Amino acid sequence: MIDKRFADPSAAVRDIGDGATLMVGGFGEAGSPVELIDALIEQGAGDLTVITNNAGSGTTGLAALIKAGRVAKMICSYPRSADSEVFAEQYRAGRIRLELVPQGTLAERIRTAGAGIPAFYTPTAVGTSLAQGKPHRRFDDRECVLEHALGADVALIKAAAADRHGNLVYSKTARNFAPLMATAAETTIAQTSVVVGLGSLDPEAVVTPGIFVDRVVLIGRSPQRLDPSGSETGWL
Amino acid sequence: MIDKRFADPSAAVRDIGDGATLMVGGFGEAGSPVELIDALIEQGAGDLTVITNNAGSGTTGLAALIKAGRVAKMICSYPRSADSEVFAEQYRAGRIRLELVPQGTLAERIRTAGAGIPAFYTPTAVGTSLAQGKPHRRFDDRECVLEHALGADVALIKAAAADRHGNLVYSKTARNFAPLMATAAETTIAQTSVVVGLGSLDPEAVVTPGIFVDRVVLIGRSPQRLDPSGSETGWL
Amino acid sequence: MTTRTPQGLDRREIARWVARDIPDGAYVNLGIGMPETIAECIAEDKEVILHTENGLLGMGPPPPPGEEDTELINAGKQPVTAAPGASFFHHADSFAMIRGGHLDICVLGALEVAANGDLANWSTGAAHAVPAVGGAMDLVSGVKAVYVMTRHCTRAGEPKLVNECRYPLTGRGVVDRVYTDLAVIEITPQGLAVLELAPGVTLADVAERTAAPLHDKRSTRRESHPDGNSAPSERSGIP
Amino acid sequence: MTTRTPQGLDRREIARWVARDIPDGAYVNLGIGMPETIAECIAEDKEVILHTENGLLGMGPPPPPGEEDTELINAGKQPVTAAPGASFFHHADSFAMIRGGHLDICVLGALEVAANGDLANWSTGAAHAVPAVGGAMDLVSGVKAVYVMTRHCTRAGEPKLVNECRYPLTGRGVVDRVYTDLAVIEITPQGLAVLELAPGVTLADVAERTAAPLHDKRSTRRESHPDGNSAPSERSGIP
Repeated sequence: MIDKRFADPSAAVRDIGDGATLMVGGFGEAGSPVELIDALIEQGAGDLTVITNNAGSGTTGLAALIKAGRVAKMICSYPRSADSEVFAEQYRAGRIRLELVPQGTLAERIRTAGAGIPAFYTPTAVGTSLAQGKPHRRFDDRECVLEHALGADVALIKAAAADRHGNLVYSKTARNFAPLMATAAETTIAQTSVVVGLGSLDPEAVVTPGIFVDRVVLIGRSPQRLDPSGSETGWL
Repeated sequence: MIDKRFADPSAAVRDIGDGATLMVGGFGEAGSPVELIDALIEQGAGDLTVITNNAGSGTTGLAALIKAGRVAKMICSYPRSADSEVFAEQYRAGRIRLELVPQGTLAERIRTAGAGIPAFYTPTAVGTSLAQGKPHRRFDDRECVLEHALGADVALIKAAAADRHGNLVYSKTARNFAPLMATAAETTIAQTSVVVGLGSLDPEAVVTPGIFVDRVVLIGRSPQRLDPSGSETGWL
Repeated sequence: MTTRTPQGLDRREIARWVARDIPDGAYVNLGIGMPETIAECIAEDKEVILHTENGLLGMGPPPPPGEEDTELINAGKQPVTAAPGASFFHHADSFAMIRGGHLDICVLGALEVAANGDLANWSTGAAHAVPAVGGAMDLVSGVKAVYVMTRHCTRAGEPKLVNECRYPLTGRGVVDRVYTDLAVIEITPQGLAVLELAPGVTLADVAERTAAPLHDKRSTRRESHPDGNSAPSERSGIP
Repeated sequence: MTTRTPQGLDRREIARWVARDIPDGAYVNLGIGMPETIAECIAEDKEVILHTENGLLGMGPPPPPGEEDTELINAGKQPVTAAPGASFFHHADSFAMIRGGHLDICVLGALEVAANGDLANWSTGAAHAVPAVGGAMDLVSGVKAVYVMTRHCTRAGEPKLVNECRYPLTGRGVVDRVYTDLAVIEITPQGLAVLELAPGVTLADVAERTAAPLHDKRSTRRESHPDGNSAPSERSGIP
């Protein structure tokens, strides 16, 4: 019997250790797994490396994790926010390191980590400071740079719906990096506000097959949200 | 106004020239664009390079194209069939060349061609004859081989439904290589038995966004299959 | 040399200029900031498909107030809608569209554009600034035609069109065309070439505010107007 | 040395042996041919998710006669069904699962297995044979545990377990365990090690039919039966 549901966010993030490398889904606030991050702040793990697109907005979620001093390094494409100075302050103070990666290269590095491809060549960033010091090679007269796969210990993502196998669907542009991160982390933890019975998700429309997901956490909904047509016996 | 619909298979394949490199979707018969291939046989183009997983079964479709002597070279993973000797006969007679590629490497080479990635490293096939003569490199103590992107002039694929923008969905395991090939060919031609009105496909469940598709051909159905709720004015 | 200050176009007029040159059926990515204005300037009789790199093809206009969805945003993190025929996808698929050369046009802002097409638009290189690149390097390396939409000069009056960029580069030799408040300028093997001038603006006005040599490639000497659909035919296709 | 011919297990009994060792909750790919039999031997109280590389996770049993769907097939191109919780995906995603190490076990057939774990199962190298590799090289390089299910000897009576493969390799040092009609054999740093014998089969029987040295790693000297759920605990997890 496969049942990946966890009782609450705290239980799902309990074993994340100091020094872990963490992927965090979301583009801005769309798809940000806020409740999982809040649980991680409470849990206390520090010295984290965080792979994500932005560096937090406002004062909750990732911004709060950074403000709490838990993040030693960020790997991201756009750590600038109109509504948050948290990352900028720590970065200027030298308390947080930054590896800046072009957004498409970041996405592909994560995807290849999940796909067992250790490195790939891309034309992106050739001739810029972000390609300096990396191996280059020409293909069909086009100069390219070698980029390496980027995996993580844990991925925290947000889905629109899940089943007990960990199959996931997403909501609109909240999908963004989540399906990639799910494949690239040793342990993938998905929060969702809807858990449906096995067989309720259309097999043609599942975006993340359950094989990539280890833990499913239902957020802020009561057990009656479970699809009655499914085979579920109720929420854990 | 974007309308990628073509009146019939003949019109859609008319400009495929001798010597073209062709991708053909399908795994066995599932997803095989038989009507497009039939139209291509009638059209007459020869000296083709065909990228596909198998090498035809039975006596129709790809097997018929090979039997007609139109294929100079196959790039595929499994050109053996219980129910067809067509490829084997031509191969043994030296009338057709074969580049054998492991199935996952074939899929990734096609995907990377569509994604603008000229080459990637993979552990697949290292230590075997299929990796001989290719550049090798170690990553984290794992020996890998460099594989190159594989694009084509034309892709012939089969979808379950389409709209006039070329958005596609597929049926079950008939999906296989089609979404990859759609991204990797200069001209992608999709046959389907259902064309729906724009907006009828669920944006969350579209598998191939229309940007990857150039021509949509409705096969064997009458115009009334067009979704009346859509904005279509009728079949071309 | 004249010392008068030409009026030039406002932001919306530049956007209309760009919109006029986007052909029917094009797949287009509009960068954050000024280029976002272009969307609402595209003529009703054209079907242009907008891509936003955070995972949507077929971006529609902003929703009416009160109907914003925090999970339906564009790359600038502003609420948008999904047009009929839209599709959602993840970031690797989105950048496969970009890097793989499937988009026809992207329009980006700029700090500087050099006469050889080099673009600097992601960092001033200032010591304490937080660097942020987003998808700009992917867009310039992958999209078929890269257009820049920018004021011709900085607020301090410094030319943005230069012989060589001083700021960190986004890409080398990547820009095809620049739309400013003063002119439409093409990057050619010979350098910057003026295709068109804003109403009331002279070639001398532009040359004076450009820190690189300018060629004159105007197909007619008449000044054209951004409202017209009178783009010379050799410029109506995608380069 | 004895000259008697041990009976050994039939195809279905070997399949039951493999099925017994697949843990509840495992993600498994079953190769074309003999390994396909394993699916129907998995105990009812286990939930094992079957992957077929042509784009289905959650493969169910064959459909009833007359309900076959030509667009719902497995890698052997036989009609199958989709179990509750199944998902369909394209080939690049399917092989991301394989190459990326997300599958727990694959079970493949073999022409030869060497004492160092080398596997040959795709080509006899014969001049006029049509070579066909399919997904075998991807599976052996990516799946966490690679099991082989095969007759111990060829039809001509030649050992398939050898010191060195003569046929073209599918992968080097990739096999973890071999299930034959005579024994369960593990590939160890010291070479082939017998974990278990089929009923009525002796270590000598196996050694006689194996062209490489054999170690004895049976945890109990009692012969075990493929029907039992009595696998020693150190073997019940995924290596």
